[in-house]
Formats: sequence, structure tokens, C-alpha cells
Amino acid sequence: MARVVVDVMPKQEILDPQGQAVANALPRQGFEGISEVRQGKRFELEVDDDVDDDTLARIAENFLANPVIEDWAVRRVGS
Amino acid sequence: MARVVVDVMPKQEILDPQGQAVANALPRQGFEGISEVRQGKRFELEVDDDVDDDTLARIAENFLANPVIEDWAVRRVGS
Amino acid sequence: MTDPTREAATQDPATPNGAEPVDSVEQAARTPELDQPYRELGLADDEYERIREILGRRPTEAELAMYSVMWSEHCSYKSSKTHLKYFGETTTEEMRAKMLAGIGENAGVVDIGDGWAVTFKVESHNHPSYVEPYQGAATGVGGIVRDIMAMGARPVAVADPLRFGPADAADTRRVLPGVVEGVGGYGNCLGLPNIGGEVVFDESYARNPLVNAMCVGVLKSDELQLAHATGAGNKVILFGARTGLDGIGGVSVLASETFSGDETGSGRKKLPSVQVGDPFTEKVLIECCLELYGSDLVVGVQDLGGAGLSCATSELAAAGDGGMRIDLDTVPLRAEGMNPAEILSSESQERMCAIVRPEDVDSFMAVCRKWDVTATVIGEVTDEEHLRIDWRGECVVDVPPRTVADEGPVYQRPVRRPAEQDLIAADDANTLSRPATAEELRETVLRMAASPNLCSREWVTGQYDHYVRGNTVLAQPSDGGVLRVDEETGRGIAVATDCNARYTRLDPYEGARLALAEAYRNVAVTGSKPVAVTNCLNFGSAEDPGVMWQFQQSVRGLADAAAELGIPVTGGNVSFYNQTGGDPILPTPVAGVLGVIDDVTARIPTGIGAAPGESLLLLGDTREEFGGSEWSRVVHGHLGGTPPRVDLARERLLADVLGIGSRDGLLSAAHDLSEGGLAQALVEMSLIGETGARIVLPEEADPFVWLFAESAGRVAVSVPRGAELKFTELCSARGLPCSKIGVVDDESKALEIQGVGDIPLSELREAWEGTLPRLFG
Amino acid sequence: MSAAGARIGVITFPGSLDDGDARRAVRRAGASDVALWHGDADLHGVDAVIVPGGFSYGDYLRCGAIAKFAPVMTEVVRAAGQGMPVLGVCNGFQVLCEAGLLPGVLTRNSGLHYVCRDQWLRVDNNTSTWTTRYEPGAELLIPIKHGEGRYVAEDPVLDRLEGDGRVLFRYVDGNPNGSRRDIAGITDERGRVAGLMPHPEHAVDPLTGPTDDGLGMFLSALDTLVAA
Ligand SMILES: Nc1ncnc2c1ncn2[C@@H]1O[C@H](COP(=O)(O)OP(=O)(O)O)[C@@H](O)[C@H]1O
Ligand SMILES: [Mg+2]
Repeated sequence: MARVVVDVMPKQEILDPQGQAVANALPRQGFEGISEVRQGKRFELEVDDDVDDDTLARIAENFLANPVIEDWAVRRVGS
Repeated sequence: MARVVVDVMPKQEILDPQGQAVANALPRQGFEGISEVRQGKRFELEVDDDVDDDTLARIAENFLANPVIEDWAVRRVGS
Repeated sequence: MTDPTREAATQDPATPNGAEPVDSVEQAARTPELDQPYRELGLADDEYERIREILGRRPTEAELAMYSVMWSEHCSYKSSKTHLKYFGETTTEEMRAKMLAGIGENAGVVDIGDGWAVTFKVESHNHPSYVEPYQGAATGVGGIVRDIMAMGARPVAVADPLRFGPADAADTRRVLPGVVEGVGGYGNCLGLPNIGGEVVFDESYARNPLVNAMCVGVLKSDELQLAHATGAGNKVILFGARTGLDGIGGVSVLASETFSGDETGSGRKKLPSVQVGDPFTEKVLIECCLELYGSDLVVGVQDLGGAGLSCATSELAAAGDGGMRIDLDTVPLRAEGMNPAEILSSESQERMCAIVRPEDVDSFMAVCRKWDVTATVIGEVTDEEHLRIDWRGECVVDVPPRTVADEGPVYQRPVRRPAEQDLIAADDANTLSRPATAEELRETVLRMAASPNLCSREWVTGQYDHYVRGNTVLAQPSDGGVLRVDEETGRGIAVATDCNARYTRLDPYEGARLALAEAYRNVAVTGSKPVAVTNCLNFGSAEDPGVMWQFQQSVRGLADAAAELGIPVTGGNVSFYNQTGGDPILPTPVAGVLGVIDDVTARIPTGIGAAPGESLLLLGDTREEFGGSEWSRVVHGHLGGTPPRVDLARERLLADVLGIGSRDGLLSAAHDLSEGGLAQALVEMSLIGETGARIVLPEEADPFVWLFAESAGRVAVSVPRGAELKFTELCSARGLPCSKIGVVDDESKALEIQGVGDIPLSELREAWEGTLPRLFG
Repeated sequence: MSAAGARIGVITFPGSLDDGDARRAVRRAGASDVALWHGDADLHGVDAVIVPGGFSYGDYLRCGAIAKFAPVMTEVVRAAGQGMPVLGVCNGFQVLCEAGLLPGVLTRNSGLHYVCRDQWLRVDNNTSTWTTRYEPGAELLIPIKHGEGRYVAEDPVLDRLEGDGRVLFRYVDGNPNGSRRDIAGITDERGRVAGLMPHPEHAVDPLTGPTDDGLGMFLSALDTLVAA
């Protein structure tokens, strides 16, 4: 068994209203110095050892992310 | 400027319907061998260098995560 | 900085804690002197003693968990029971005639004609929504919907009476948006139109928000399901979500006490008692249940709510004709290492429990598979009169089910009318300084319209789907929500919930009567006939004699008023301990009224301007009544005096006239007068109808009293040209005061009030609609 | 074919909510409605398909992302390729985008709230199968109710959609969700597959909706089917 993390983030050029809302709220709460916030998703998968990188990439590309608006990255973080 | 990543995940004992929905859908698409999926959030922040770890922790705890049901982790990933 | 993965590993409460001994019945008999943490579980010394007496031994850990949750205030109604009896005592046979199920069932059921029945109920989820607003509110909706499903009905609508601290308080900005998102997030995803509710702000709710949720369900009157386990040999099936460690906060004491020292114990102590809702699972569960009922595969059914399996198994067995045997090892779990007490007390959401004939089990399972719903046979009905639960081959629970479910403690809590009630009553609101000039009156109209309790609720209700299912005939911002039930005949229902807790604070008896009168009137102004009542009684600590007096008075007020109105109270909910320190919330007995309308096309809308040349009429009497009024709060921050007088015969008369007016097409709009009085009603009728009006004061009237008094039993109506004579004759024939107060003016883009001035609708709209968006974004 | 002879299928996924309403609208337009089941890879000979609103599979991952893998969707994609009229409403629009039948994607409303309100739309194109009954430029009042309706696509895609007249409806009198170029609904190259966020099936009867402005969509498709 391995643990795999898939990060899915909105593409840089895509408007991210959620991240923006956080960024706008921070100074109001007295937190200065945060110039940008982007919000995406993080998936943690428990994966059998025989699931290969290619399969993981297909899961990320075709399912966990929508490539029209999102970038993704897969990494194994050990078991 | 530094880039900071904050990962926010549902606590282990808390129901994660989103992760569960993904886990249930994978075999239907022919992806076997994924035994568990948890879905959380990933934030990427652009942060001035003088923002210290303590401040980041407070931002994560009070803003980005809901500590009643979520765990969080902050890490700097370079600029 | 923490690594969630590592942290999760060390915090993981699900780590199996090895081969700890099972606290079985046998073990309990062997170790009678074992110290048990019953106090931490909320049981009093004498309650614990009674359990020992019932069992003739000490309870096992699992039994202790069961009794402690089932004998809690929430499940056993131990402080309220003696008062609630009064509802039954005041319900006559005549009132009962249309009631198919009443107090004591999961929800009341009323026959509405044409073979249809309706079930409706309100429940509170106050404290969880303060701790975690989104999930607290979401699971509040989920819970009440399952109650309705347990009656065999299809849930068809929800409503959400809400109360928060001051609108501009920082904590309200945390709680309110989360609650609204939670109510919407869950209800929208279930496909249940939200057709009503309340949003009230008051200091007393600052750390005690009230999140009450109502659900309405529809069924054929011969399809009623009952929560009973009958027929020895029938199977007990648990279906829906898996059972996890949610909401067992209190019971984790057991783990920590018993296994103190080991990591699991201390880890579990920190378990959050919040539950996370999964509306998708519940939506599928609804469809699955309805298919199971439709195929006649269910003998009895119970939802799992507070107290989880403890409640479902003991109540099903207690209502049955024998006992029940459960094998806990078969319960599908979501977390590892759960012990019997935890499995029995888990409040994991989206679960139901059914009693099924053995020959139907396969068909039952097939329906569940179709809907992808996990279902497991966990036991069977026996003729042993005992509820017996086994775990890992040992008996961990062996109890007479009625002692758990029905025979909990009953308290006669001290009741005392606080002396300060007299002081409050003496603090007369009618002596407060009033606006005198036209300019001051005009400014007051605008200020009131913009005040948090009177302003538009659109910011809230715009987050709720009120269209789904395609049967919503009236919803926000109408006084009552109206739904079509039968597409062929047009038969429909109406619901409204109300409570002005400032009135109840001044006089809990009269205040409760006013609450019911208002909900009744709000149903009546839609053109529907009120037929039944439910309630949600939100109060402070049951151990405060002053609070218990408020409670007792409110129950009596509601029951007496229901009897006078001739409509039965079919159910309700009690929530005590809504207080912080010594400060209870305003006594808040929310009344919910169900109405029936023969043909929904006759419903009366709220906004004016639908028909050409309408006249505006005011029905009822206006008196100098400002005690508890919204004006006294907004302008003077005052709460004192006595609430408006209630005349329930007048309310009945009003409802009759409105019913006839709707049936005969004499009314083009109607709006009841409540908080803010006539001025506010006119503002809303104009803005909702996007049409101006010219208002003329009666000659003898004091403009301030006329515009802002909150006398009950009043409704403003608009009557199309041609119907005016007929309608006023109808009123005078029945002795209902009716006076013409003005005309609707299609051309005018203003509310023109004689002696006050013209207020352009755009200015009114800005005042009325601007407030909540400004506060909540 | 007679109107009543036209059979319009409405898919039910786990979590579909407006399937019953879509079927009611089909009947109101005079056609016959057919219930289609997500797990059934068979369109049962229908002449057109509606993918209704709701929260298929809870919309937990991304709206419509799980539904696109349902067995029935394979058939819908195949039939659409052969020119069958397909309409996706709200969640159905999201499903059609995820399934690649329509370009772009629907994202979280820019206001971050779910919005339920009556919305004015302008008809931009009346040559698609689903819009022939409308005058170009006509304004309709139709309910919207969604949390993720902000239409997003890359600029070249948007340019092409506009250039080819494939924008069916635009929001007027306020863009409720931040959709790019105020887009409320689009169609495919052939004008047969359409998707929109507003709910025409909730505007077929002024008793239960703001207007009956939505009925035109069902009547339009029916005209095509009857003429064929
Ligand atoms: N939390 C809520 N959820 C749904 N509808 C609400 C809510 N709060 C208020 N409403 C609706 O807004 C309208 C105005 O509410 P309110 O002023 O309390 O009505 P009334 O004074 O007639 O009881 C009503 O249609 C009511 O049902
Ligand atoms: Mg009202």
C-alpha cells in the first residue's frame, strides 16, 4: 500500500473567486503581507502497490482534475 | 516573497462524503486498487518574507481550516 | 507546523486498542462493585440506582451508554413530559378527527382529503449549529427529513426558523452565513424546496443561536408507516450510511475511563461531537425508502437520529409486541476499533432501521442495491420481551426495552414566576417618545424597513431552492409557503412558522397564543384553511424555576389557543439549556401551522398590483399596542409592558373570510400585519408587487399608532375593482371590521401616505434590501 | 410523427432532482416522456434526451464529473454524434461539458453563494433545435438555482462560440454568477446539443414558476422531431 497525493489547482489564468475571497478577508482580520491566495483541492489516496504512475496520471487527468481549468500533480508520499 | 502551501484535510474520524464519492466512482471507471480517498483543500499563498511561522499557523487555524473537523499543515515551498 | 498525515496517525482514534475485555452482562454480574462513570455521562445518582434496580445488577458499559443517552433531556423529555401532557388533555375528539398520528410518533400526520395525508414536524439543532454552523444546520435538516421519512411519507418541503445574536455582532457573521449555507447545502441537494422560515436577531441568542428545521411530507393516508418491531422472526435491517465515531462525544468518556492510560482512550476523549452530513446519501436513501414502502417490504421503520442505534432498537422493540436480538458485529462500521457502547451511541447520519419479514429480505436487499444503499441484517424480532445485544459472542446488553425508551425518569422541576415579570410589565412601552411630524414618521418608516428584523430576507432565502419538484405555489417572501399536492385536483397545503419571543418574554402565556395566532393567520392569508399545529419549544435551563415557569405558561398558552382555534397540536420538540451562564434566551416557542387549500390556483399572493384598480382594505382593529413592538426595540432599545391582546375568535373569523375571499376570487393580495405593523406591511406589499399605492388615514386615527402598532388579528388586503362591494359586504355580514385605507396605483412608483409623505419605491427598496447584504456580504 | 408520438427521455442519476420537472415540461409541451436510468446503457428508442438538474452523485468532486461515466452517458454521447437532440439543464449542462459534448466548464459562482432567483435572459440564437420558437433578442424570465454556474472557457473557444452563433442565451439585467461574456447557455456545432444553467422546466406554468417562458425550448425541439 502506498499513499498518493494528488494536488489540483486552478490554472493561473483562471479566476479563483474562493482564493480571492480569502485574500481579501485576511487584511481585514489584521493579517498583512499575503499578496495572493489560490485555492485548490488535495486528494489523498491509499493505493495498492501495483497501481503504476501512468494509471495515477490518468486518474488525475481524466477524473480528479478538469484540465480546462485545473493543473494537477501526483506524488507518492510513502506508505 | 515566499510561496506557502497550506494543506487542509478532513480529520480521520470525520465522515468525508466527497472522498467517498470519488472512491466509489473509481472502480466504475475501471480503476482498481484504490482503497481509500480523502478529499481536502490546498491553498497556495504568496507571502512577504517577514510573515513568520506563527502568523501562518494562525491564518491556517482560524481561516483556512475549520479545526473542529479539519487538520491542517503549513509548509514553505520556496519562492 | 504540523504534518496532517503524521498528526492524523498519532491522533487516530480508530487504532484498534488490542484485546480489551468485553464488559459483558456476565462480567457485570461478576463485578457488581465496579465504579462506573455515570455522572460524566449525565446520569444522576438516583437515575443510576434505578438502572441497577431495573437490571438487578450493575449495567454493562454498553447498557450504561444506552440508558444515559436515552434518559437524557433530549431523548426522554424528562423535564417537559409533565407539562406536555397538557396538549393531549386539551385536544378534543373533534380536533382529533383528522389526525392519523399524533404526539408520540416520529411526526404528526393529518388527513387532508382526497386520500392524501400530510406529516410535518420541526426540530432544533441549536447547539451543534453554534459549534459548527454549516454541519450543525445541515445535519439538522437531515435529521428532520428522516423523521418524516419514517412516517412513510415523501418529504416535499423544508422551512427553517432561525434566530441569531445581534445582526452586527462579529460572532453572528461567523454563525449566520454558515447556518444558511448548511440549510441550503443540505436541503438543496435533497431536492426539497425551502418554502418558509424566520430570521430573527436578538441579543439573547448571541451565544445560543436557534436553528430549527421543519420538514413536510406527503403520503397516501393508507400508507402510514409505524415505528414498531412486530412479528417474532422478522429481521432487523440497518440501511444507509456506515456507522462511525460521529457525535458520540459524551460516550467517549467510557472509553477514556475504562481504558485510561492507553492512547486510544485519551484520543477519543477529544472526539468532536459534530457530525458531518452527506446529503447525497440521504437523497438516495429517500428514494430507496419510498421504493421499499411502495413495494410493501417494510413492517416497521425508524430513523436513526439522536442516540443512534440505542434509540432505534429500543424504541422499535418497545413499540412492538416482543423483544429484539441484535448482533453488533454485523453493523457496518466506518472506523476501526469501535466498542459496543460507541457503536450503539454513534450519531452517524443518513441511517434508517427497518423491520422486514424474512421472506422479503431478498427483495429488500435488491431495492437497496439498485440505489447503492448499504443494507445489513443486524438482528431479529423475538418473543422474549428483552432487547438483547451481542458482540464478539458475548451478551453486552440485556434490558427490557421499555425501561430504556419509555420509562425514563420524569421530573417535576420547580416552577416559579420571577418577581421581575411585574417590573417588566410596568415598564410601559406606550409612554416612549414618538415621532410627531410627517418628516419624523417618514424617517421612521424607512428606518424600520431597514432594521435587521424587518428588512428583506432575500440574502438568506436566495440561497435556497424553492422551485425544485415544481409544486411550489407560494414561497418566500409570502406569509406562508403553499405547495401543490395533487396535480389533478389542485389540492394543496400551506405552512408557516412564527414566534415573537419578545411577546413571550413579556407574558409567556399570551406570547405563545400570539405565536400560534400569527402562524395561523400567515397560513390563512394564503387562502388556506389552518388544520393542525406543531411546535419547537426553545428555552433556557430546565433547572431554572423562572425558565420552567416560562415553559409551563407557553405550553398552556399554545394548547389553550389550539383548542380555541379548534386545531390539534400533532407533535413538537423541546430544546432546553439554551443559555449562557445565568442568561437564558428569550422564551421561544415556535409555532408551526399546517393548512389545506382545495385548489392552489386560488392562492392569494402578497404583492399588490396584479389586478387593475385595486383598493386596499384593512381588516381588524388597531389599538395603541406597543409592548414588545419592533418599533420599541429599533428606536428605543426597549422591551417592556404587555404584549398585544389576542382574540382567537377574531382570528378564526379572519381565516374564514380570507378562505371565502380566495375561493370566490375577491382578493388579489393579502398580507398579515405583525412586526412593524401596518407601515411595514404596506412597504412589503408595494415592494413585492413592485407597485405603488396611495394611503389615506382614517379621520380619527393617530398616524403613529395607526402605522406602527402591532395589534394582532389584522390583515391588509387588496381587492380588484368590481369585487370591493361584495367583499366589504362579506365582512360586515360576519362582523369583521374592514376599512378602506387607500388604492393601488399602477402609475405611481411610490408609497404615498397621507400625513407622512411620498416615499419612492426605489428609496424604500434600498432601505429594505440593503441591510443583510451590507452585513453579510 | 405526431407531437404525442415524439418520445423525449429524461435521465435519472442518483442525486438528480429536476428529472420529474423536466418530464412534466415534456408532457406539457405535448410530447411523451420516458424515464431513463443512469445504470441502463439503453436509450429505449427515444427521439431526444434531457439531462436534468440536480446534484448527481452529490456533485462532490466537481459538478457532473462522476455522472459522465454512467453507462447511459456512453449512449447519449453516441446518439448525440448521430444528431439526436440533447438538452442539459443546470447539472445536466455541467454533465454535458464534462462529457465533452459541449466546450468549457461550469465553476463556482463568483459570489460564492448558491443563487436561486428569477433571471432575465436574452435569446441570442434561435436556429438551434431547442430555440426555434423564440425571436432573436427576446427576453425571457426563467429561474436559476445553482452554486456552480459560472461558465468558463478559454478566449479562443469563447470567440469561436460567439463567431459561430453558438451562444443561445445570455444573462441580462445582472450576471448572477460571473459567467464569462454573460453566457447562460450554448449549443454544439450542429445546434442539436444544448446546455444552459437556467431552468426552462421551471418556467412552464405561471402557477409554479415566474412565467411560462421556458416552454418554448421544449416546443422548439418538438417542432424539429415532428417535422423529421
Ligand atoms: N430562514 C428562512 N428560510 C426561509 N424563508 C424565510 C426565512 N426567514 C424568513 N423567510 C421568509 O421570508 C418571509 C418574511 O419573513 P417574516 O418577516 O418572518 O414573515 P412573517 O412576519 O409573515 O412571519 C416569509 O416568506 C418567510 O417565510
Ligand atoms: Mg406574516
